[in-house]
Amino acid sequence: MDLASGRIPIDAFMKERPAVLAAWPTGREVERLEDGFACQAAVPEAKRFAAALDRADAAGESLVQPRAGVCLVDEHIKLLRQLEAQGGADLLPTTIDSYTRQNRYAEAAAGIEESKATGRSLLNGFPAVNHGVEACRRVTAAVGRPVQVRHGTPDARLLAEITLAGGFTAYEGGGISYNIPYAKNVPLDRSIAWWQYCDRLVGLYAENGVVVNREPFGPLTGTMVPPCISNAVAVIEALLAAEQGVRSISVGYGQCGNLYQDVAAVQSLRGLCRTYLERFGWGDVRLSTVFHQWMGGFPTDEAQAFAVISWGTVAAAFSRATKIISKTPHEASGIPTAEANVAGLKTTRQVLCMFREQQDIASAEVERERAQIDRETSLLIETALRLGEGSIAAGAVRAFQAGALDVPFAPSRAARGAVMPVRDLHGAVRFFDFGGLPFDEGIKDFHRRAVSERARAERRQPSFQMVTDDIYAVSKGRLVGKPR
Amino acid sequence: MDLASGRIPIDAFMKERPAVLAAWPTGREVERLEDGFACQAAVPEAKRFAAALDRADAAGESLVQPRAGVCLVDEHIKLLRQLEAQGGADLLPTTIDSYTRQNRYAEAAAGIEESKATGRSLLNGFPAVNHGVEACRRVTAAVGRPVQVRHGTPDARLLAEITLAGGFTAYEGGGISYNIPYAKNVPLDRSIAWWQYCDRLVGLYAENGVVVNREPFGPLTGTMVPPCISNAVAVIEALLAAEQGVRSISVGYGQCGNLYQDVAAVQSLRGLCRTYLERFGWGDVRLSTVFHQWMGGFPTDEAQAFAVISWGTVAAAFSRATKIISKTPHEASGIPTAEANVAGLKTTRQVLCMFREQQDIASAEVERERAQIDRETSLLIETALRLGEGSIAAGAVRAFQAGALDVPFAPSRAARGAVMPVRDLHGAVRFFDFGGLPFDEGIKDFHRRAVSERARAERRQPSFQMVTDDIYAVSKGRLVGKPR
Amino acid sequence: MPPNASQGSTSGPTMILGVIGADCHAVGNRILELAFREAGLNVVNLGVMVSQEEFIAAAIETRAAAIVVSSLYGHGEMDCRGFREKCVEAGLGGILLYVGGNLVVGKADFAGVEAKFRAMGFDRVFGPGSGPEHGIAALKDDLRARGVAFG
Amino acid sequence: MPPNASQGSTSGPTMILGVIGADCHAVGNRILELAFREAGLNVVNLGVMVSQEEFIAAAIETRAAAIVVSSLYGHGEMDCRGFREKCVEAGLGGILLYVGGNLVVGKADFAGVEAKFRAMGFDRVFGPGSGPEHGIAALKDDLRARGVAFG
Ligand code: B12
Ligand code: B12
Repeated sequence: MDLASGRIPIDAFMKERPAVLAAWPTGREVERLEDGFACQAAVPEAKRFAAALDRADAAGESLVQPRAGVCLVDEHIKLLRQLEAQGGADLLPTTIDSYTRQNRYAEAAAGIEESKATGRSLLNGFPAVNHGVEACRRVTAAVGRPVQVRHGTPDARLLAEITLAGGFTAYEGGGISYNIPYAKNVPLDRSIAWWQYCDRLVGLYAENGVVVNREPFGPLTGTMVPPCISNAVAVIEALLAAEQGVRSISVGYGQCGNLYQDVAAVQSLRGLCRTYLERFGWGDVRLSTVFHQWMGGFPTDEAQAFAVISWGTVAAAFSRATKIISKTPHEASGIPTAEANVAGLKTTRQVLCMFREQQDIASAEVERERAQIDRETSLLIETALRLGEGSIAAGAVRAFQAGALDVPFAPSRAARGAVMPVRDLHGAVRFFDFGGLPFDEGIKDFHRRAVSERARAERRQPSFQMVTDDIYAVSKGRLVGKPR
Repeated sequence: MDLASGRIPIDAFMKERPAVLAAWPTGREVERLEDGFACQAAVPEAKRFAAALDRADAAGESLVQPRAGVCLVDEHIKLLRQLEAQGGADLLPTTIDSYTRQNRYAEAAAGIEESKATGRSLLNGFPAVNHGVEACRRVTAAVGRPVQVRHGTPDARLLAEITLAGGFTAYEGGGISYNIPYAKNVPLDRSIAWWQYCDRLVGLYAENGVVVNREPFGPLTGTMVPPCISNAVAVIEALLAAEQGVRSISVGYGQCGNLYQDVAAVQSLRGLCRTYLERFGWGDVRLSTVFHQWMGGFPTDEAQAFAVISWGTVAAAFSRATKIISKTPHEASGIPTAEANVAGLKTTRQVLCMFREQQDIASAEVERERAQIDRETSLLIETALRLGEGSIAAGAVRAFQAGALDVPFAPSRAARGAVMPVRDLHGAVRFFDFGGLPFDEGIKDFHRRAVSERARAERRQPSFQMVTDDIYAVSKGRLVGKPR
Repeated sequence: MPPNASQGSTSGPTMILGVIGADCHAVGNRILELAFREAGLNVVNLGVMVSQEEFIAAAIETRAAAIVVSSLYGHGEMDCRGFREKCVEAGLGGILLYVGGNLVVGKADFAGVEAKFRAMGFDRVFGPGSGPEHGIAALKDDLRARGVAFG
Repeated sequence: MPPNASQGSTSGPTMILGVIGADCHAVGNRILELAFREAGLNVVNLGVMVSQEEFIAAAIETRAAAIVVSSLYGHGEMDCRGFREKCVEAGLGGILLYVGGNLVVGKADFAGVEAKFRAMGFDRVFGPGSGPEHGIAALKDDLRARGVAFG
C-alpha cells in the first residue's frame, strides 16, 4: 500500500488486506471483519480502554498501567491476573515479543516451542500473531480491566488485525514512533503507510460502533529526547490517526527528568495536540495523555530503582497525565517477574495517591518551559506540514529526510541522527547539536546559553563526553552527569 | 537542679554533677571532665558533626543520616560500618534503647545479658550508659563519619556525660521534645532543668574548644503535628540551648505531607529561629535544619514504603534542609536490618541527587503557607516568652500548663492534649481543635475554612473519624483519609 | 479504678487496655480505645507505659473480662514475660489476655512471634498490620464462647 | 568492509562490534564504539540488528581479532546459539568472542548465564552493570596473551 494522502479509500484497503492476512497462517482466522466487530461489541464498557480513559480524564484522575508479556498463553493470563489483583493495575498491557515485532513469525514459533519445552519464557513478550485470534480472546476475556497491545512493530498490520479481532481495546504505536526507535532499515514511507492501514482498520471498527484507543509511542528512543521532538512526532501521529478515522487518541511523553520541564511538556502536548486536531476538523476526537516513567537506563540496585520509579510518579502526578506507564525494580536487569512488576505498581500507586491531591505546580518555571516547548514544537510541526504540501504523511517523511525532524540515538537509517541532546544545569534536556532542525536563532541561543551555563559551572567544554555522562547519570544515581 | 533562668552558674552545675554520675556505676568513668574534652579534641575535623553541617550548609547540600542502634558493641560497630560503606550515610547515628531512655539501667543490663545469650538484639537500641565510656570511644573511633546520639530521654544527663566523653560529636533532644512525646509522668520543669544541664555540659565543651552539635527533636509525636507547633518548640529549645552556651544547633521538622506546606515549614523554621537567636544576642550560633522523612505510620508493604521514603526525600530536597533523616522499608514492621537501612539510604540518595539540582519551588502556595506558619509560630513563641516574664524556660513550662503550647497525641500529662489536627483538601495539616492555643480569630477562621472545605468535598461533618482516617491514610496508601 | 485511667460509659463487658513497659507510643492506643468502645465494650484505658502490676490491679478492680496489651517499641518480649503467671497468682487465671503491635525487635516472621507469645499464655497475638477490627472480631468470638455477648 | 559499518582510523587491532538479532537497542552500542575506539582499537561497528553471518563476514573482511556482541532485549540466548560453530566453519575458530548486555529474558543469576554462554563458546561474558571499561580491560589481557598490545 502506498503512502495515502488523506483517508485510505475502503476498496484500496480491502485490496491490500489479503496480502496482509497471508503473511502467516493465523491471518485466515480474521478474514471476516464482522467477527472482529462482533467480538469487540461484546466487550463490556468497564473493559473498554477508551471509556476508561475518558472517565479518568473527566474525573481528573491518573490511571496506572504496567508493561508485561510472556511467551505462553496460560502464563500470560496468569501474569495479567496478578498485575490486576495484586498490583491493582487500572489498565493492562500485552507486550509483544521482538521477533513478532520484526514479522519474524517463524523465529517466534521456535521461541514458543522452546518455551514450552523448557518451562520458561524464552521470548521477551507475547507472540500474538502466532497464538492467533482465539488465544487473544482467551487473554482479553480472562481479566477484568481493559487490555492494550504494546509493541514496537514497523509493520503491525497483521498484528492489528489479529489482536483487534481478539478483543484488545487499545493499540499502541505509529508509523514514526514504531519505526525510528525500533528498526534499522525500514523506510519511513513504508512504515507510515503500514500504520495508515492500522489506523484505517481502527477507523473501520469505529464506523462499526466500537472505539479502539490508539496511542502513538511517546518516548521514542527513551534517551534524553527533547520534548519538542517527541511532542511533534506525537501530534503528527495523532493527526495521521485521526485522518484515518480513529476516535480515541492518547499522546504520550517519556519523562526527561526536570520536574518543571516534564510538567510543562505534558501540558504543551495536550494543548498543541488539541489545537491541531481542531485545526484539521477532528476536534471531536477524544484525547488523553500518557506519562512514561523514566525510559532511559535504570540503576541495577533495586532500592535506587524504586527511587527512580517514585520520582517519575511525582512528575506524572503533577503533570496530571491521564495514564502512567510504570516501571519495575528489575528494569536494569531484565524482563520483570510478576512480583517485581507488582512492586513497581504499588510504589507508583502510593506516590500517586500521596501527590495527586496536592495543588498544581503553578510556578514561573513551568510557564517558561511550556512557552519554549510550544514554540519549538509548533515550528517542527509547521515545517513538516509545509513540506507535505497538503499531505501530513508525506510531510513527515520529507521532514525526516531533510533532517527537519530527527530523533537522538535512533537506530534507524530513516532518521538523520544528527541532533544531540544534553542536560542543562538544572537537568532540563536541551540541544547540544541541532542537526537539521529548522530552529530560529532565538531558539538556538536559548539552548546554547543553557549548555554553556552548565559547562562553565562544571569547568569543561560542552562535548560528547558530557552527553555520555548524562546518559549514564540516572543509572549511577544522579540526574546531571558530572565530570569524572 | 532547679529550672534556671539564664545560664546555669558553673558551681551550681558542679554541685549537681556527682548525683548525676552516681546514677549508674559507669558514671565514675567520666568524673574528670578534662578527659572528655581531650577525647573530643582528638576527633578529626572530618568526623566533627558541627563542621560537616556547616560545610553542607555553605555548599547548599543535604546530608543523609539513618537511625540505627543495636544492643551489643561489636554488632553496633558492624552496623554503623555497613551504613557508612554500603549505604553511603553522610552522618551516623547511635540510637539508644528504650530502657536507657527511661533511666532503667538495670533492665537494660538484663537486655544486654539476654542479647549476648541468645545472639540477637533484644533491646531496641544501644545502651550507651551501661556499656560505658570506653565502649563509646570504640564506636566513635570505628567509623569515618561524624556520629550523633539519638534517643528520647527526659533525663539524659548521665547519657550526655558518658557519650560526650565517648567522642560523640552531636546530641539530639531537648527538655520539651524529649519529654512530651516520650514520657507520661515526667513534669516539664524537671525535664527542662535536666536538659539545661545537658546544654550547659555541651556549653562547657564549647568553652573548652570543642563544639558539639545539639538538635532539638523536631517531629515530636510524628503524627500530623501542625508546623507552627513543632517549629515553636524547636525555636524555644534552640533558645534554651544557646542560653547554656551551645554553639551549633540543628532545628528539625517532621514531614507533614503536603509539599508546599513542608517546604514552607522548613523555610519558616530556619528564618524564625535565626531571628530569635539574633534577638537574644546569640546570632553567632551556627544554625542548620533537619528534615525527617514521614514520621507517622508506614505501609507494611515494602514497595509502598519505598514510595513514602522517596516522597519524603522530594520534599526534603525542595526544602533545602541541611540534613535528611531517612526511614527504611521495614518501618512498619520493626527495627530495620542493616540491609533494609542501607536500602532506605540508597533510595533517599537517589531521589535527592535527582531533585537537588532542580530549581526551587517558588510558587504562591509556598509563600502563602510560609506567611501562615510564620504568623502562627511567632504567636506561640511570643506567648510563651511573655508567660516566662524573662525566663524562657519558665515560659515554656507555663505555656504548656496553660495549654498555650500543646502537642497532639502526646502521651505526657505535661501536655494538655487538647489540640487536634486534621488534613485539608490538599493534604496540608490544619487544626480541627485549637485546644488552648492563643490564636486570633483570623488564624482560626483560616483553619475552619480549610477543614469545612474538605468536609464539604467529602460530604461529611468534620469529626474525629476524619482524624482517624488521616492517621491511617499513609499506611493505607493515601495522604488524605477518605470516608470508609 | 486507677486514678489516671479513662473509662467509657457503655454497659458491655469490661476490658483493660494499655501499652506495656517503657513504651510511649500513644497514637494506636487512642484509636484502639475508641474502636473497642464503639464496638460496645467498657474500655478502661491505662494509656502508655503500663506495668504488668497496673494491668492486673485494674482488671481486679473492674472485674474485667479481658486485658488487651499493646507493645510497639520492640521490648514486648521482655515486658510480657510472666504476665500470665502473675494473673494466675492474682486469681485472674482465666482472664482473656490479648497482645498486639510490633512485638519483638525487628521485622520477624509472624508465626514464630505468635508461637512465642502463645507459649507465654496469651490467648491471641496480633502482628503489624492488624487493626482494632481484628481484635474486636476475636474478642466477640472468645467472649461468646464464654457466654458473654456485646455490641 | 560492510557498506553500513562505521569505522575509526586507529591503527590498533581490529574488532567487530554490533547488537545481535532483532535487537534495536542503539545507545549502549554507540557508547561502546566510542569507548573501545578511545582505548586504541580499530572498531568496525555494525550497529544494531546484526546477524551472525554479518558479524562473521565483517570479521573475515577486516581480519578482526575479536567480535564483541551485545544483546540487550532478552533473546540473546536464541540469537547467539551456534555462533562459535559458524566462526569455526568460516575459518575463524580462534577469534575472540565476547558477549555482553541483558543476555537472557528476566533478572537472572549471572553465574548461570555466564556458564551458558561460555558453553556456547564465548570467551568472555558480561552481565547488566558491566560497562565498556570491563570489556576493554579483558580485551587487553586476552590480546596481550596472544601477543597483541594496544592502547
Ligand atoms: C532505552 C531502552 C529501550 C529503548 C531503546 C531505544 C533504542 N533504539 O536504543 C526502547 C524504548 C525503544 C526499547 C525497546 C525495547 N526494549 Co528496551 N530498554 C531500554 C533501557 C531502559 C535502557 C537501555 C539503554 O539505553 N541503556 C543505556 C546504555 C548506555 O546501557 P546498555 O544499553 O545497557 O549498554 C551498556 C551495557 O549493557 C554494556 N554492554 C552491552 N553490550 C556489551 C558487550 C560487552 C562485551 C561489554 C563488556 C559490555 C556491554 O555496555 C553498554 C554501554 O555502557 C533498558 C533497561 C535498562 N538498562 O535500564 C531496557 C531493556 C534493555 N529493554 C528491554 C526490552 C524487553 C525491550 C523491548 C523488547 C520491549 C519493551 N519492553 O518495550 C523493546 C525491544 C525492541 C527490540 N527489537 O529490540 C529489556 C530487556 C529484557 C531482558 N533482557 O530480559 C530491558 C532490560 C528492560 C526490562 N527490564 O524489561 N528499550
Ligand atoms: C509515630 C512513631 C513514634 C513516635 C511516637 C509518638 C507517640 N508518643 O505516640 C515517636 C517518634 C516518639 C516514636 C518513638 C520511638 N519509636 Co516509634 N514509631 C512510630 C511509628 C512510625 C508509627 C506508630 C503509630 O503511631 N502508628 C499509627 C497507629 C494507628 O498504629 P500502631 O501504633 O501500629 O497501632 C495499631 C496496631 O499496632 C494495632 N495494635 C496495637 N496494639 C494492639 C493490640 C491488639 C490486641 C490488636 C488487635 C491490635 C493492636 O492497632 C493499633 C491501631 O490501629 C512506628 C512505625 C510504624 N508503624 O510505621 C514506629 C515504631 C513503632 N517505633 C519504634 C521504635 C524503636 C521507637 C523508639 C524506641 C526509637 C526510635 N526508633 O525512634 C522510640 C520509642 C520510645 C519509647 N519509649 O517507646 C519501632 C519499634 C521497633 C520494633 N518493634 O522492632 C517502630 C516499629 C519503627 C521501626 N521500624 O523501627 N515512635
